[in-house]
Amino acid sequence: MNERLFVITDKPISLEEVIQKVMRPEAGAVTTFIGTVREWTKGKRTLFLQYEAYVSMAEKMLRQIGEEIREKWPEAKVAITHRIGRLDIGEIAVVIAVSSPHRNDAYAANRYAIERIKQIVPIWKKEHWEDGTEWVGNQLETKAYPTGRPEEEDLR
Amino acid sequence: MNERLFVITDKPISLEEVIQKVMRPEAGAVTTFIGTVREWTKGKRTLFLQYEAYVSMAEKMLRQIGEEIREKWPEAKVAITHRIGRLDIGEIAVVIAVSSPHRNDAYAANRYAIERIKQIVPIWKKEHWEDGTEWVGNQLETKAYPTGRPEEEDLR
Amino acid sequence: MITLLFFAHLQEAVGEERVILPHVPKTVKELKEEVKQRYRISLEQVMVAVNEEYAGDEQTLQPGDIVAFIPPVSGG
Amino acid sequence: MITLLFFAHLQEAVGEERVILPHVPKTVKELKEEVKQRYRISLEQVMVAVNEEYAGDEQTLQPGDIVAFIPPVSGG
Repeated sequence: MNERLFVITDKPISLEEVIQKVMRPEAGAVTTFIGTVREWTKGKRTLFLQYEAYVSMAEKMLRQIGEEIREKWPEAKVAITHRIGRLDIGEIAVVIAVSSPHRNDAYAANRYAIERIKQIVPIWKKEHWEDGTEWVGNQLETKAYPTGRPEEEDLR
Repeated sequence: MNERLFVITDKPISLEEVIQKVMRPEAGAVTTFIGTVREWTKGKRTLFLQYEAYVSMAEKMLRQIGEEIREKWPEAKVAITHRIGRLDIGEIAVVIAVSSPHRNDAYAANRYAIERIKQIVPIWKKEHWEDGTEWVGNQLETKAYPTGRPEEEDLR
Repeated sequence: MITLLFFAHLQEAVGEERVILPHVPKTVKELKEEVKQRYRISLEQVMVAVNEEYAGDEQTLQPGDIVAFIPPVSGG
Repeated sequence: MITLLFFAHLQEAVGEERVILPHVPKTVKELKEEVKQRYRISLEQVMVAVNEEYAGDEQTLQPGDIVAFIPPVSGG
């Protein structure tokens, strides 16, 4: 396998391509999560988004999430692609694909991946509203990290 | 909307097409479940599968699942396509796509859909092994339905 | 008259996909007894749908009903 | 010498994406104090990564380290 399972890209994401990376004859269950740019958030209208990443570290953190998943669900295979740059409404920001012989694992590992992305992967989103811009803060809001870093345990 | 959200088909399934049915500007989270034909099950090799359905009732039950989901997760939108006929290894048997403003709902509703399909939708799978064929029985194995029908509560 | 539908392994056991029954048994339960004896098949684990709705043993049958015998499903 | 990287709103506040610091503060904590004072920014909720690994306040710094200031992430 020399295809890259964990990718940060500034190009549009091909869903099919991400899914193909995890398809295997022994895995009958594939789950995907597709994060798209939402136009309306609590009645406020987004015009477009800009994503920025610390690319090398972000890919490293995605690989780490892959290793965490391998430990928890040894039979699951995961691929993640996250896009950066300017994204318009409806465009795909992230695709997570997980294959597994067991559908339980495919759902659980997929869910785990998105939660971990939102904790540890250095990617930032800037909202462009009709009346200004804003870097989106910690989605966990008041979450504090006493150790200075997010722990895997924070997820449980 | 005159597109059909709940479909039994004897043609190959287009994943993109099912996903497009649920994409909406207010829904930033889309989950999919893709069930494919698995070659190996507990060391035994499948050559191909044949799916048969009570088509009119199967589509009706899929619509019922859609209604159950609407009650439980009012903001979620779901589309399901299930294929019947002969399917070769790696081909897609079922696609469930759910969009929602909230990823929790998108995962939960998707999971609910596949579990309900395996309970109430009249579709049957015949395995073609190297050494014979077999109609696959109740995947819940010893599950009995005292009322003669599966209850929604059985899922919880 | 009612119509019976058989699927999957039941269809193979009965040898028919669709059977017309000239009379109308009172209940699903009565019909099941008749089908078991006529075709010498077990209906354990088999669900019944009347006009595309799952039905319990006590449901009464009407002329024109379409009754499907539904072995454990295995879609997905 | 160490290299500092700033992202998102911190990058806008500092006005630089990358800053070379000629000296090497002993710990992450010392470096954070220096950065807070120099750029008059808050580092509350900000994580630090040294050479692409998240690091606690007590981690010691070495010449050549690349230290990234990571505001709350919002990918996904």
